[in-house]
Amino acid sequence: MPASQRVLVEIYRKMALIKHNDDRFISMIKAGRLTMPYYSARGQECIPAAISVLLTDRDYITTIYRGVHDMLAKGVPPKLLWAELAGRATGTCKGKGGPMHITHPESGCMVTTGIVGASMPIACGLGLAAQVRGEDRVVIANFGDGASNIGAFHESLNLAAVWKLPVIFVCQNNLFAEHTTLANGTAVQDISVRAAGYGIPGVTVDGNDPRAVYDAAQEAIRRARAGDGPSLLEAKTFRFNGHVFGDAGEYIPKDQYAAAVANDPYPRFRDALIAEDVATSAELDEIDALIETEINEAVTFAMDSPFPELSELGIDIYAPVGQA
Amino acid sequence: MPASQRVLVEIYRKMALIKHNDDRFISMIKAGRLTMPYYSARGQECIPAAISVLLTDRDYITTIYRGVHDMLAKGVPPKLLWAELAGRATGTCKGKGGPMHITHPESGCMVTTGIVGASMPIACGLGLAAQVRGEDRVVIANFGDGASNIGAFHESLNLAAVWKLPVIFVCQNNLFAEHTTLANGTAVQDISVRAAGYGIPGVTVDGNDPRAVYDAAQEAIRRARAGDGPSLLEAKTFRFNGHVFGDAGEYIPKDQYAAAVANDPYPRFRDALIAEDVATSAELDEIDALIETEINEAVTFAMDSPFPELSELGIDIYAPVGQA
Amino acid sequence: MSQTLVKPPAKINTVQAINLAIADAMEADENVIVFGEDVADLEGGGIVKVTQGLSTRFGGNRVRSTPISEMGFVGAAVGASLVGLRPVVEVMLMNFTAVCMDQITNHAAKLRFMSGGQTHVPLVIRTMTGAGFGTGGQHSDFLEAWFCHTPGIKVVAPSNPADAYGLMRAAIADEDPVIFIEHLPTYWVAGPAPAPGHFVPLGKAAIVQEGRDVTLIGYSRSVHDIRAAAVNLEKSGISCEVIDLRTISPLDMPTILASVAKTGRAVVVHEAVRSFGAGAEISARLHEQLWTKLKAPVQRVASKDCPVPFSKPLETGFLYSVDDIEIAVRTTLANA
Amino acid sequence: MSQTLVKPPAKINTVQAINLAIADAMEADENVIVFGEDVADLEGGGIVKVTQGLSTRFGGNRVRSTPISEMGFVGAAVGASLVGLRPVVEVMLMNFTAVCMDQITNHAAKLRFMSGGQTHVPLVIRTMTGAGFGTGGQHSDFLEAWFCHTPGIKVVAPSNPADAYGLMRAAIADEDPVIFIEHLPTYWVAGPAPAPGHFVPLGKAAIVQEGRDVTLIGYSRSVHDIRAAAVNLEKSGISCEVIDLRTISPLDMPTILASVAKTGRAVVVHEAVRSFGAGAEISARLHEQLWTKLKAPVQRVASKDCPVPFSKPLETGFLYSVDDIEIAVRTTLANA
Ligand SMILES: Cc1ncc(C[n+]2csc(CCOP(=O)(O)OP(=O)(O)O)c2C)c(N)n1
Ligand SMILES: Cc1ncc(C[n+]2csc(CCOP(=O)(O)OP(=O)(O)O)c2C)c(N)n1
Ligand SMILES: [Mg+2]
Ligand SMILES: [Mg+2]
Repeated sequence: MPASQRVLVEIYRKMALIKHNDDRFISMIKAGRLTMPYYSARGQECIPAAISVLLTDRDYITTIYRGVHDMLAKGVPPKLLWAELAGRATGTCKGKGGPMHITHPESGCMVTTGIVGASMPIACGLGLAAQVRGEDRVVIANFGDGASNIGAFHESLNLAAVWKLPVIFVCQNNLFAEHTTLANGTAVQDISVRAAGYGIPGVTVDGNDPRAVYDAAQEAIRRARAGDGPSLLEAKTFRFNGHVFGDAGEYIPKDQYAAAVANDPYPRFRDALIAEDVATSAELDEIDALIETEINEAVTFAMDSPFPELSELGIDIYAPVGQA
Repeated sequence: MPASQRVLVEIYRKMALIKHNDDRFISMIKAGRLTMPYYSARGQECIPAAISVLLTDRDYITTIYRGVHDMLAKGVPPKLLWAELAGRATGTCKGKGGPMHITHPESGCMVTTGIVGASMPIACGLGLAAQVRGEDRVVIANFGDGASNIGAFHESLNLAAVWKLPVIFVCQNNLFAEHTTLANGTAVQDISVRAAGYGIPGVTVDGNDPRAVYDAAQEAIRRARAGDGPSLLEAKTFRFNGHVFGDAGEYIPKDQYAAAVANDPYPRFRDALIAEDVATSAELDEIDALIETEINEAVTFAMDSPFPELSELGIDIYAPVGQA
Repeated sequence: MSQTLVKPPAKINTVQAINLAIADAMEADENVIVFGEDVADLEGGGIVKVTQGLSTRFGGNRVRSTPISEMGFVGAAVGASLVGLRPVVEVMLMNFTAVCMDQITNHAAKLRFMSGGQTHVPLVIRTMTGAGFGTGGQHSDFLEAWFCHTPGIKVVAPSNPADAYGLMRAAIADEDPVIFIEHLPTYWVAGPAPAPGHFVPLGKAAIVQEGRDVTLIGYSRSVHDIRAAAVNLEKSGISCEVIDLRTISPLDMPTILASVAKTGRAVVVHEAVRSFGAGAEISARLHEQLWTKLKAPVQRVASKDCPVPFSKPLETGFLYSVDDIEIAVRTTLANA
Repeated sequence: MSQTLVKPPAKINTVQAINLAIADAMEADENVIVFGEDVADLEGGGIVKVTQGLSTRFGGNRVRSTPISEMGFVGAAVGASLVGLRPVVEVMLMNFTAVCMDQITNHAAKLRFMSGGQTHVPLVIRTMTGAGFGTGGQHSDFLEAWFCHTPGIKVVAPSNPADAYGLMRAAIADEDPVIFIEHLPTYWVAGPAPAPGHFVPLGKAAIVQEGRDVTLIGYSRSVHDIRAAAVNLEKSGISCEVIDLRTISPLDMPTILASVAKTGRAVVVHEAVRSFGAGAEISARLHEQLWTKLKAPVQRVASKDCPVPFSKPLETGFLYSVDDIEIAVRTTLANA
């Protein structure tokens, strides 16, 4: 079933939230008001936006250091994210996790890892739990193209296939792993061809095209919910802000960068919605305005929040005595 | 180029050596004269026999705990192997390695590992060394079907493909990983299909047919020597003596076992050589007799050899002082 | 098989004790699931048969054999535990923890802290080890020190069947990840059966034998050896207090300190290689905390600082001996 | 870039020193090769630019960026070293050793022994770590204790540019595997440049400063802090001897013992978490070997026993402070 107009607008809203939020993070870092290693996902917003509209609160995601877009799309409240990235006691993880380790179970964000590939086995376990308990939940396991070369990828896809786990492996292929091009690190051009090695469906889509991502995700999620097991969904995209904040991107060929920017998913989708009469410019502006307000509130909330107490160093290592 | 008659007889000789040697190990273990965990490769002798005739002394192999067949085929002297498995100071590794850790650089056996999958990355490094130095050497990386599910397999094949390393990954698919069937641990029936995930050739052959193994290995070795990179060669086979000595094999379906034994590569090849007039029964008996003598000598050598001195515990941990 | 275990006999071995503990925990809590290589009955119920009968009794949904993918299935156990299952996974041999170290140390151990307490990892990783069976350099190492040095994970190593039962029950009930170290060579040594439902709290050492002159501290295999040494030393009139740590991390310092404060002397014994082993931490803490009470420096008895050799005489020489323990005790006593 | 390093200036930083050491070693021995993620110039010469210029100068055959496959490429380094190459590989951050632990501990460290000395592994694994940059729980751990507890591998951690140069040269020349720990937060601290071809032997500690009252022992970052503490304590008339271990395993016991025999007091300081850390081994050995000479128990100063937290105040609180060192010194002096 193709995405309805309502769904398309919701995808837009999520993309806009991700984009505007990213802009604001960067301006705050540049202003010296936030200090942290920041892995911007600007350019990749379409992928989680288009997938997450197919999910419920019961469904899980796992993601990576470059995961703020995944979290916002899945529903982590911006103010909790801001507070976490500002290292405040009011953050998702009381400031103890930081940008690479956001967890927010209420919205289904179960784990964010800084170790390439490591959230894929964990995603299998989330899917396993749903399967063991007979619950209707799927897991979206987000990872990068570079991660498809690490052992955990392979073990996870095989395990998920053998056990028919309800996991959708989403490779956000932004063509770079840190400074290494796809070709220099990965023996195949399309990660999706690896699916055949596990006897599962593998498909590559334009990760900047919400409809393409939506359609492919819909089929993969359908399979997973039907008990038919995992799929590998590769979404080709680009990251506009390099690997980590401060990355000057000398290693990115200029024409490749220019072409990617010309294909920026946010204006592209916005323009398409207007051109196709799905929404008017004014309607989208209104969405953007609400988002600006939400982000403003998040920034204020975070900056006004206290830092965690030093006693936190002794807490959350083990369960409190008596509870275990 | 198909195998010449001379080569076919040499393959027979290696197969016979492996088979008779295995028989003797087992009778010595049963007699209580050898104590060690023994992973018999009986049933898989055709694979290294048919591959090793395509190799020179300069070429390397890596293998696994189930690797005595690979070592004998590559030329490790039986008496050194026997002494090692008997824990004697005269063994390949002075008795310090044991059955799972045979090394014998003179014959190109560079590493034997007890950790599933771990010798594959090491094989890449051996190939890398040849490549860096511009030497004409190939590496045969032996492993099992179960090992194709571990991360090291994936990382190795991708790395070898990206760097075009002269490595032939030989999956000796004996349909079991310890007690787990192929189907219960591996998402695909033919491991060779995984080659596509690395953009390299992958082929499955009857591992009990020396000509099939020889032909496929010849092509893979040619590619490697030509600088065209790695291949994945899967040889379907069976292990007749279970996972480790003492394994009663209750988990192996009786009919599957019977069918495998009916397809025993040793008598099958022997009969074929005679039927096709490649060799007479008497000629093959003569080969067998020489092998018996060699094994007898090996057993005597091993059993007459001293155990290592306790001082060996302090040796070979680091280079002797002054040498480093 | 597990049927025969429902009513435990007066004596059982550690294989049976752990089997029984897992079975009882699975019976009591449907969140307990089991997986690992070959653990289901179709695959023989574990290569040492510790999990025999479980898949038949509790079904293939809860008890599964896995591919050879320790990173994959230990990670899956982490994931399942994040949402409330209580996986008991088998990493067949302790050396294989090296292929899934990242899931154990960077994830299982840290997720409670990094999530600010929102999630936690009630996971038991069973693993066996121990030299003596000629399995050589990659199948016999005691690596508990790696995990003891990793805050967030608990490290348990029983020395007898009843404790194995009680510690396994406690480990499964624990809200945090536990490495549960089983000693292969003593798996089949019989001992008194535990009472049904017996729990041994994590983090509590046992005074196995009271004594006056010196405190002998061990865990896993070494408890057998320090007990043997204590019996021998008794004949020379040396009275040993014997402590079985049971949990190596976190250490039960109150019990250790009380004992050594009393005896003034301590010998720590473990099968792991000596240097940078768990014994060093115990020694360091004793000196730090009992400086004025110690009559002699704490002695450590451990395996030689080399890989585990294959050849029988070398393997035996690699391991400490009961003699070594006795010598260490006499050395501490020779001190002022 | 490396061109400008050929004639070293009077002061250089550790990034430059290691770059220079590798370049000089590559120049001297064509068996030296370099690989790791992003280490070639096309990829920026390493994320911290430690390997910048090497691929341009020595070619893509000898200097290669790898896929994200630590198991794969560390294993490949083991394999290449078995036949005489001398790989210098980068495992970007020390926590990532957890994904290739098997190649390091079960293979690199053991192959000399398990092969009965037929093969060996002249391999350097460079890795960086250290808290202070807000990278959180999975990017800042000091894990040297894991490797120190693994016979067959050497563990090196320089504290200054000249030592970094000399230790790197020695590590590359060494016939056995070396874990070379670089401290990210002090990478850019300048220090005196090494003389060309300067080698610092592995296994030899340096007496950085002589003193009478107490021996302060550290490595990597902690050397900066014990020096700072020594300066402060000097003002109270406390004279500290400062030892920079440089190699953590094997320990240079003669140097350590001679110093502590003289001062009678010792404080060991490291950034790794306290429990079951390398400091425990040093403490245990000092008590064992200098029982009659010690005037006070050896003190340990280390990071808190928890994962590295993200939030700045917590990260600072996780780390020990120079104050903590001074308090430990005063504590040892307060003792009889
Ligand atoms: C095991 C491991 N190795 C290396 C790194 C360092 N590292 C962090 S991100 C990254 C690149 C990952 O690329 P990709 O998977 O394509 O994801 P992207 O960053 O492009 O989203 C690397 C190598 C790491 N975090 N973990
Ligand atoms: C990392 C690791 N996990 C588990 C084991 C235990 N183990 C030893 S052999 C084996 C089965 C391997 O099967 P396969 O790769 O098919 O080789 P085969 O034994 O059939 O020749 C297993 C699981 C191991 N040695 N290493
Ligand atoms: Mg990428
Ligand atoms: Mg097999």
